[in-house]
Amino acid sequence: MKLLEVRNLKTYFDTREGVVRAVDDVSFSLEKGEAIGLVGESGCGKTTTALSVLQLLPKEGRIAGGEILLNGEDFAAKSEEELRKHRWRDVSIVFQGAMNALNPVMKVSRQIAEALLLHEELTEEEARRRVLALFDLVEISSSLVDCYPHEFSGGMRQRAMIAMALACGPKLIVGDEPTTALDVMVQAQILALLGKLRREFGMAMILITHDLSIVGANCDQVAVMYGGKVAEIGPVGKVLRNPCHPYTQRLLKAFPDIRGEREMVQSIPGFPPNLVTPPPGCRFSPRCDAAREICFSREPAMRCVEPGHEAACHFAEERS
Amino acid sequence: MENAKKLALHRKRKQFVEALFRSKMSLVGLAILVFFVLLAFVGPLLYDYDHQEYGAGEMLEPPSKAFLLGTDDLGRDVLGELIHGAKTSLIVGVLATLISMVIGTVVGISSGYFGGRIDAFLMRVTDAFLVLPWLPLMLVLAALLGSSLWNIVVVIGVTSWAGTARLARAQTLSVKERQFVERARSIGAGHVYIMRKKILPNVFPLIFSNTVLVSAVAILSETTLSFLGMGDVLRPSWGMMLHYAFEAGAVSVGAYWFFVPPGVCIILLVLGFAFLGHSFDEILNPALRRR
Amino acid sequence: MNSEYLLRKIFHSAITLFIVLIINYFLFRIMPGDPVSMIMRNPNANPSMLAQVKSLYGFDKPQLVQFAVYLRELVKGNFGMSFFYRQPVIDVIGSRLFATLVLAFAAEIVAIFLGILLGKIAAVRRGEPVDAAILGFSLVTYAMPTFWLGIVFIAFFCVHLGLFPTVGMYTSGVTFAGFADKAVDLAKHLFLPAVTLAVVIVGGYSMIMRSSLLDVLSEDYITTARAKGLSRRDVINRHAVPNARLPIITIIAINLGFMIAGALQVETVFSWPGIGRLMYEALKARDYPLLQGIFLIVSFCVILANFAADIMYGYLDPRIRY
Amino acid sequence: MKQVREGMTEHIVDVRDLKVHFEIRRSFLDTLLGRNKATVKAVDGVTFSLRRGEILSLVGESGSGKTTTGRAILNLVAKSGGEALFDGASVSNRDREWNRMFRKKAQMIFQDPYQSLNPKDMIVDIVSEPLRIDGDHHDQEELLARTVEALEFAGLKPAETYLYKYPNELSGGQRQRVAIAAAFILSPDFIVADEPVSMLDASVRADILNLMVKMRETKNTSYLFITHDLSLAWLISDRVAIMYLGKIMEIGSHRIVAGSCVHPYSRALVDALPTMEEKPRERALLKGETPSPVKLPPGCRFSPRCSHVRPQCTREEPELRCVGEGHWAACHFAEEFLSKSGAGDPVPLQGEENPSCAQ
Repeated sequence: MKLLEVRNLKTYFDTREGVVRAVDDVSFSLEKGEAIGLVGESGCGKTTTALSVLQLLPKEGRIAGGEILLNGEDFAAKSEEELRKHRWRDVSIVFQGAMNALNPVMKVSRQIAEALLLHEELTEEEARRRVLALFDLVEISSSLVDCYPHEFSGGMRQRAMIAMALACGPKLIVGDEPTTALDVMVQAQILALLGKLRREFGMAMILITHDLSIVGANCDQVAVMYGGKVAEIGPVGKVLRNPCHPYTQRLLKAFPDIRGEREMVQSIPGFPPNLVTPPPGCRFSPRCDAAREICFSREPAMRCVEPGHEAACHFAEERS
Repeated sequence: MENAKKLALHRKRKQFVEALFRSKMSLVGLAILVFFVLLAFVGPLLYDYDHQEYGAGEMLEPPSKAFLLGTDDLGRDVLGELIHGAKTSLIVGVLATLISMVIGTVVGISSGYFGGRIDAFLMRVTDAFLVLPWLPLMLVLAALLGSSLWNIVVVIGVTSWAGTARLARAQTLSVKERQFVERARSIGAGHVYIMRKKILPNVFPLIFSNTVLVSAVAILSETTLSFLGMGDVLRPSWGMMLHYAFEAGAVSVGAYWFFVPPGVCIILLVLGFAFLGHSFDEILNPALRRR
Repeated sequence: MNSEYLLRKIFHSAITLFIVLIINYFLFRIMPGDPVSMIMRNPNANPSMLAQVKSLYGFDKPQLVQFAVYLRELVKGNFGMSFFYRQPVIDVIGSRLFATLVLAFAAEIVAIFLGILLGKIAAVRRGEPVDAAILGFSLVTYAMPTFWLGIVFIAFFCVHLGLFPTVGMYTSGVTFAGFADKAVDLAKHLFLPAVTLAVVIVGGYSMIMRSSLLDVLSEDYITTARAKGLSRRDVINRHAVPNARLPIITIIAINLGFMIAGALQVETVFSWPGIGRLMYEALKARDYPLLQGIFLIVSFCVILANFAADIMYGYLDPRIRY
Repeated sequence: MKQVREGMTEHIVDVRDLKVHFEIRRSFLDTLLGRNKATVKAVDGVTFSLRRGEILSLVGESGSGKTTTGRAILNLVAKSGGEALFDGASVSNRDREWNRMFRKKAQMIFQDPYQSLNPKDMIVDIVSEPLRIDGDHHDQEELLARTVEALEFAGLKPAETYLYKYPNELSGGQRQRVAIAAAFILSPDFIVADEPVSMLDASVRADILNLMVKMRETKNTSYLFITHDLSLAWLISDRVAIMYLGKIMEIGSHRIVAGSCVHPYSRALVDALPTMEEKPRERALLKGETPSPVKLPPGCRFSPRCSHVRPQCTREEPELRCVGEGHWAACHFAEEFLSKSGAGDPVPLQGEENPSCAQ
């Protein structure tokens, strides 16, 4: 049994302008201990997908269809009360800006202990010891144990966030741009730490990022998202080396490759689609320089180009 | 160029008005204000009433066909008094607010923009105006200057700017840090230019929506001053009516028609301003109030 | 919070107090009416007597010297003599202070408790009818003149229903058998004035609590708390409220000036023998030393309250360092 | 490509031992007791120069002083020491005429297109503002014509559809184009571009970078390109300077960030770059974070975190010195690392003439 299976997930937002189809028919799955990267431009539905898995959508958002199976149980069908028991024990999250993700008026250790006390039968003393052990694990000095979030540096806060995410030994951890606001060096440290802990504890991970190069070294699978849909999905090596969807191909060209030739990067002309009234056919068709007639009228289905590697393009095979 | 620009400005204004008309709250606020403006400026022309005419009816006569809202302690028509009193509240509400807004904005923006010693000094003065007992201060100033309507306007204006100044300062501090201010500096703009063209337009929407709330305070202040006997005796006002009602013992004889209508009018007028202020805030400062 | 923060706030409060003193001193210097003739209250006083009084009170000295003398006397606790009561100002104020404190405290506590509760309910149930009702109530009470509410309450509860006594703090002419009787009588008299005062300020608190809580509820750390599996109640009580109540503290302190204004009106309407009524009387009698004294005491109280709020803020918000 | 006309200095910008120190807010107690104030040495002795038409990247982590350096060159912060020369004259020159010229010839492009354009101004006002503010009288028609020209240069075509819009009606990429148009309108000789693409999606970054390059080609504009992104610095610049705690650690051709660097700090930065390679190389990441620039360590400021630290490093502060053609490093043992990095072979760099040590 797979650890996580997301099937035909649809998440819509009800806004004044109309229904925003932020996530529209997204499917992917994750084995135990595996890491998947969700990449794409801003507004393509990466974060909404993750928040749907955790059932943490804002008030305007709702899951309009599909299943989210974690350990075979459908999360999308559970009540808030039932969900609470699974939260953090089964799946936890590390947000982008840890400054805002930690409560400013509560000591960091207290915030971690809170999660522990909620899900496990522990005394205060035991919880404190566990927090210290977690601090040690993420390489935060135990002298900071009684500090507030603002007394931590950016990198430390993100480490504390990771310690908190690990507290109850979840099977799945979601990283929503966990290193975006950090310096290169700290970013590398945090990613290395996450990788190490993941291997140690056998956790699966959903890593959300807009930076393709982060995915390469940190994930097993990658799902490239565009306009609320998965454009291409597969093992990292295959997708990055042999991209079959025009969007993936263009996106790769937008990043400089410091190990290769010095070649100017290229933009993708046009704009991401409006998700209230998405274009007919393939959502990328208005920006695609290889679009043909069928692309503007028929929505492409996922096509398998090699084992485990699929792309939502009518001409995926031609491009591989 | 100028024409196209005017057109664009017009488009922006139209958007604002449309947004204003979309919100129920602002519609209610507008309706209330329009009603009172008509009442204050057109009402007296249509409704025959003489403020000096005592004994038109019996003393404290309950509502009847002749006197829809009864009579006061001097036998005057309460409805007539009510209509004639509307003007005072409106004038004070608008003018005192204007004074308060100008002082508060100037103090707040200079304080926030220049910082340092200027800021420290201006803020301590602002603090002093915040802690000085505000109603008594107004009472004393009114006693000092004499309680004509214009004096009351000035008194309310100069005592109520401290909150606006604080708000303007806070907003200036945040606007000042934005890169477009540095951009203006980098192309050689001076302090006055930056304050006028960059800071003020960005501080103003917040001040403006707050000011509509300040006008509520101004109206209540005028009413209270009049009630406490510091009003302009020559001008009928709702506060003055309540003053006479209280002094004449209308309360102890249960002459509701004398003291309930002015109070209800005050509440409605203040609500009108508050609703409008709230809607302005929602439209002008969407980023500040996320929902 | 640290000593740095504390020192800074003490320094700020001291400067504010000094500015208040200056305003207070010169405001009453320019008031109409010659203080000398006010003191003499004797139309037949001859010029030499006038000169004598002038030099006795120091009116012939330059303003700055007079101001220095004024400050020196203040430090000694000498607030001057009341023209009207012919007693030291400080004694007159002292005899009335208790009544106002009882009234203000009772009202403030009810208003804070109720305001926070209503604001919380409205924020949690945003968009529902309860929210609309609370918002409506808050707005209407906010728009109400305090004295008017007092009048309506008197007319309805005292005159119409006869439930409460209308005037004063105690029933006059009654000798109380014991402390308990006296307290019951006080409570009866206190009820309406305190409720009036509380009602007019509760709206402001509840609206601020509501918007502050709504702001906090959209923060990331609230999502974190939800993700951790905390129940909705715990998310709100443990994570949202501690952050949302911070602005309330400042507002309460600033609001004290408005409390005074409210107390003045309530005391006038209910004939409550407190500072507010005293101030009103002093104003009518043009008793400037008394007015000046009241101003100073009240300002001092507000500065003190603001200082206390700053300290509390520093204690509740660990981010505060300066 | 590089033309030095008569009477022009070879370098458009010359920065010599530039220092910018900030006093940090003194505590109230310290003020009372008259204690010494603490200073942040944001920029602490930076020397480099920029040739006409050259793009120099200033790379560093937050707190390295790269942005402050850029702002000091534009005289937007007061310098505490050293000198920044523009066209041979000090930028803190008080001469009015010179200042007007300077504000025209040297421009800045900011990081955040959501914050660098006043939301209350229309695009036409934003773009033409530099012209209106310089005091010369331009008639309306000329203003408009030049605004249109600038917008079209920046790829906002047809310009008429953008003129009377407000910034919030444009996308992030479009806003940054507007910022470039506003800089372009004065045909500046020098632009400080402070992280001009870091807030933009990868899919539009290239447009902005291409525009900058295009402006250099048409106007021979020089750039100081401030960035934290090594791969962007490598991509766009002729030379790269790597800063750490207010000092330049290494400066040389763009190749130094692609691997030919010699300074241990540069090496660590390059190693920390995420790559698309599936199996990451074994790499030694630096421990901890950049310390605060209030208390600098003695000797080399990188020594506490350096994995190659030796006794000399904690005693003596290394000066920036020439280690190869146009390649300078501030490390006592630079030559040693040079031989290890295999970057010793001086390949002539494309498009760069005369890469001499005289930097």
